[in-house]
Amino acid sequence: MPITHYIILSLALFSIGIVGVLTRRNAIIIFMCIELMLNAVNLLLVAFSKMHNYAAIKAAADQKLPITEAILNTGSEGQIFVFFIMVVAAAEVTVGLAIIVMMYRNIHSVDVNFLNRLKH
Amino acid sequence: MTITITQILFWILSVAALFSALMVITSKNPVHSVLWLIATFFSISGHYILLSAQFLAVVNIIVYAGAIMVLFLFVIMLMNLNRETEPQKNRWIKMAGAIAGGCLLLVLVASLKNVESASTIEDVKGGDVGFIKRLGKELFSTYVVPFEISSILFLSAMVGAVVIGKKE
Amino acid sequence: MKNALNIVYLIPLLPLVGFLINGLLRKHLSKSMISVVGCGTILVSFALSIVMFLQVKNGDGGTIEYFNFISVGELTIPFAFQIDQLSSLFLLIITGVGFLIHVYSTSYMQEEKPEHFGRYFSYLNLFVFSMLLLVMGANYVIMFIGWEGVGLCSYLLIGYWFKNNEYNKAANKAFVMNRIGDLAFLIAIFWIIAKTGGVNYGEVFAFAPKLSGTDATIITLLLFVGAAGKSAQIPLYTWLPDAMAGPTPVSALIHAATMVTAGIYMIARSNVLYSLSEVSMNVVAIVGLATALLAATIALKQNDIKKVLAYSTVSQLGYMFLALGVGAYSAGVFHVMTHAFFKALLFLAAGSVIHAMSGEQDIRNMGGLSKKIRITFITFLIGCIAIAGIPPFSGFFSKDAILLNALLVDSHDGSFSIKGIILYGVALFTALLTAFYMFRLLFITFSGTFRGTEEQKHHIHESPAPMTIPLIILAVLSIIGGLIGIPDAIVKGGDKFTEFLSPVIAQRAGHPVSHSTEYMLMGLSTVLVGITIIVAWRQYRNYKRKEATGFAKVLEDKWYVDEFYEKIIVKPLHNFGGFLKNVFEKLVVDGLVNGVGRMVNYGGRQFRLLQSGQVGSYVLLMVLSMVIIFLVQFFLRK
Amino acid sequence: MHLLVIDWWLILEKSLLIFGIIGLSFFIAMYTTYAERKVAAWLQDRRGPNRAGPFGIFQPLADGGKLFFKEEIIPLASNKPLFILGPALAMITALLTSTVIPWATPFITKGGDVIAMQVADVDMGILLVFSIVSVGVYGIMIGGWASNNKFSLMAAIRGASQMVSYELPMGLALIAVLFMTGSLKMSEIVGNQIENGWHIIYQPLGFIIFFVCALAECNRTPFDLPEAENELNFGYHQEYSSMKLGFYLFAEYINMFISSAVMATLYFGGYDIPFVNEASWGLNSFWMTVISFSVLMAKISFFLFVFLWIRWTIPRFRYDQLMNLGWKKLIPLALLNMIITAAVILLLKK
Repeated sequence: MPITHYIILSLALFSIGIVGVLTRRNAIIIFMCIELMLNAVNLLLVAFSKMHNYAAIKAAADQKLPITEAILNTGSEGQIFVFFIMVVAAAEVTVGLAIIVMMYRNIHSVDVNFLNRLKH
Repeated sequence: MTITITQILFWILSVAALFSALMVITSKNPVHSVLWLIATFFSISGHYILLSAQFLAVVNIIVYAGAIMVLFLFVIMLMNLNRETEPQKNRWIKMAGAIAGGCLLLVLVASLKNVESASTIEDVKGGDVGFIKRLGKELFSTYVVPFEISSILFLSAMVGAVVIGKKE
Repeated sequence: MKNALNIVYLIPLLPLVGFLINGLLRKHLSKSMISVVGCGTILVSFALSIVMFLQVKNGDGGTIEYFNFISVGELTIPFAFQIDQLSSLFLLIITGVGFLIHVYSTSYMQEEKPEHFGRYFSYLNLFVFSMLLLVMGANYVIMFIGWEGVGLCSYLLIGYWFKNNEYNKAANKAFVMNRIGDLAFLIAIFWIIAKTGGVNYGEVFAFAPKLSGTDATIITLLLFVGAAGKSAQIPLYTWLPDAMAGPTPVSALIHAATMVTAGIYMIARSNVLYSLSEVSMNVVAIVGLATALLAATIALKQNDIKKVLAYSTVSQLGYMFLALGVGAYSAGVFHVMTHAFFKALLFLAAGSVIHAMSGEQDIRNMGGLSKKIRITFITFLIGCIAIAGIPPFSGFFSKDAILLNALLVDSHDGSFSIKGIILYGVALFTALLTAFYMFRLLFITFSGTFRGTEEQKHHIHESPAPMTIPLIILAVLSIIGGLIGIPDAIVKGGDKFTEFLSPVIAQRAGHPVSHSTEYMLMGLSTVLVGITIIVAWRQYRNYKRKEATGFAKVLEDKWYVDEFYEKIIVKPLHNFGGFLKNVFEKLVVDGLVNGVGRMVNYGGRQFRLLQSGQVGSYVLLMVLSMVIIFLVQFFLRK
Repeated sequence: MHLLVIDWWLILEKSLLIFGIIGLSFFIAMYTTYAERKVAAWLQDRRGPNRAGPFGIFQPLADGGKLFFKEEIIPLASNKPLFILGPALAMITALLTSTVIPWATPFITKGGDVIAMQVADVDMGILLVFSIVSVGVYGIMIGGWASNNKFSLMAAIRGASQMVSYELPMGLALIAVLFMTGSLKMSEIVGNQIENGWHIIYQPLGFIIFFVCALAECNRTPFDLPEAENELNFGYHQEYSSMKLGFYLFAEYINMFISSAVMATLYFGGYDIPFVNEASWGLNSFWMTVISFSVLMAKISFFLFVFLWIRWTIPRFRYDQLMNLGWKKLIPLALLNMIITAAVILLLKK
């Protein structure tokens, strides 16, 4: 698969997420759209990681070089990064949802348009 | 021209991902949105497997589908949000949002025009970068400090959530 | 004794310790403790200075680096001390005279409260510390630190009796005038750094031959302005007479013996640079001579005992600058030393007189004191003879060396140039004026009949031993101090002083005059001085108070220089300041500031509408901006 | 010119295996319901079902028939698509779990091809089971919410939070096992046990924790709070009837079956026959496969019996007790177990 396919797919998912944030008023949905955007980015990172891995191994094979651990490890940073994004996303969701629950408790709504003041 | 099963799966998963992502933002009912989002995550996990990132595929399901989205569902169910609870937004604003998002996509895709599309992603022998052994070694050697720090982040997020969620 | 250099840091450190002890614990220490600490530290420093001097005499001077004080880019300024002939000589003067004055002070300031007593001694110690830093520093920056330090101490001590507003004003005046000079000095340092890439004396002087003439002139002129500020030369001299507001020992130490000679030290130290610039030398010589003459004329008609001495100091400093200006650096430094002895002596003796007169300073209210305060009278007389230049008193030799060198300026073949003759003539005239006003002072104060109140008359008494002993020591020094610079003409192989300083100070390549010419010149000046003294004796032996008129009035009012400054500089500046404050500040500065504020306010009011609090609109704006940025990128790439 | 490049034989082989396992799952689930009644009867000193066929062995078929032909009721106020999706999801996730379990020793054909008795021996192995189990929550939640009945909703939320909570100690207990095997592959976990002895020997505490959690994951007594009759009537599937209810009930039994299989695989050596050296028997691979499969089934049956046994012996927890046990007892214990295991392994390695 050409990498551009994955890039376009990720961009499409990302844009859908943005449109969701722009058009919806429900805080939870907006939150979910943000998760969607994060996932789009994750997908892109994994695709790039795979691309670099493939390229490195192929280059080594073409030049008849021994395939070392370092070459096999090429691109693993991308996946590790995705891992950390997931970790942060999970932490973010815990706090974010707690805040939304709090907000619902106070104003009995999750409409972000009601949240246009810094104080109540 | 041969079509490999990978290509078929790619197109199926892509369509599924895009369709369910669209459904996420168009569904009136928040619960439906959550379920469509889970479907999106599953399609993305499928993509991960296609990219031989098995570990991330499974973690994606466990973390996102199994934990994060359950939380969302919990919150929505406890708040009893139905389609009536979300007042309709101004149609023009919706249009503006959709157009802006579309423009962004267009511009981003257009900017790809000059990219050399020679880079491809194929499965190669020994390309096991997404396998748990390799990632695990990398994670616990090179990235052990961020890993430990992220555990602290988790702990603080947990404490924060408990503190925020507690009734005064 | 090679290792004596290793403990050289103790010389300035001890006064600093004394300053800290006296300054911090002044409320807890008794007066005797304070005196012991104050004097003891200086005494030890003095002892160490003697060790240093002996070592330098054996040719074991050197530079000791402690740490990098400033390190910026390629410029490194070490914190280093340089012990050589010049600095060791100054060390001796500072600590020696300083010690005597400390001892004198313990008695003179006895009536102060303990905490003020402690404050006084801590200031004195701090002053000695700064002065030592000034002369010991191995580069211009360390010198500048000491330079600023002595300026600060001078300010603090002039305003020592801070409850008197006049004194505070005098302190402010001294400080501000010093600052003008300091600014020039600072610019000079920057200029040196910019041109030579270093501030260490060694580096700078080694580099000096490569300096262009203009640079050398600018640097030396700037340095001279700095020196003029510190050493009270025209046009920055008016602070020194006002500085007499401080306690008399302070006037003796700071404003006669040590601090004011810092300028001389600086120029003597920079002699390599000055030798490069004919213009600067001339400026120094002319300004010095003009100052000497002007101050001497003013001193003729002053009635305050300390003011007379102050103007005399200014005049003598002018003399020293004249020496520097004609290239006779060692003669200048020699005069610094002898001047330190006899001027300190005169000031302390004056202090003793004031002490005896219960604080009265106006000589018109004195008279006939010679019988009642014998020691003071004799020492004062010795001081006067020394300053007037009667052989073999110290002043004679140093003054004679200056006169001779002035005459010899520009002389190459034994004949004297016009310039040399003019300089010599004016200088000699000034010397006669000096003799005249000093003996006028002496006679008005000590001979004739007492003109003060009955109460004062009843109270007159000789000062206690801690005051008289320093007087006697200084008197002895004033008599014999000149002998180390005794000219070759009198004693074969004389002029040890110049020889001692020769490694540091370049010798002028002049044509030596024949000994007979020298004898003739010495004789001429001695005879003229003698006549002058007799004239003064005839005129003032029985002084009657009368109002000065005509030219005398002009002299008494100091040529109206202060008033002139007031009109020409202070008033316009004040008016300009007023203009800035009332018009510029209000309209332009405030207008700008308020305008900015108003603009921000207005802008905020408008932009606030964007800040709707609607997350959606923020995101929309963000997305649109992103689109624009991408588009711009996209099209600009092509 | 091929349109698709596919190894058709592999597809065939795997399809057969998948259908076999699904059939097996259904069969076992059916007869577990029967066993449940029989065991209950036995424990309560009565006969249990004995009318349909000899010893009542056709009873499950009769029950199934009843459920099929019952009237299908979908409540008006319910969310129809989700109401249908709920039981389907429950069923699907229950069945999916069996993919990575190795059922028997590989079967070697005469041609020398090795046919693994496992649908997929993936790198993720046990982690895949976990991911599917974690998705299993949705069946309950969607069903409960879609019913639009507050009891159902309460039960669904209870069930979901119970499952999410008990996944944690389960995973932690599992990590100790993974420390010992160094791999997530199920085949390697079994292989390690064949070589070094069953994990139950080294991990008794881990097993107990795992077992308790498995009970909770399957919503079995004493953790059957989602179905607590006296508080929540009939739990999250209160509004369900007919075959949809059947799906939920079936899914539960399939879950029991699969968790028994997982426990047997993780801690009791999988298809390994204890105390003997099978290789010395010299049997051909077909018979080895059959025997090892039977051994695994025997182990699974034992666990199923224990499940039933516990159900009729131990009373139900209160909800707060359930949460206390999960968060305050099992998680610390599992952590302790993990740390000790890690320390011992480190020591032995040195």
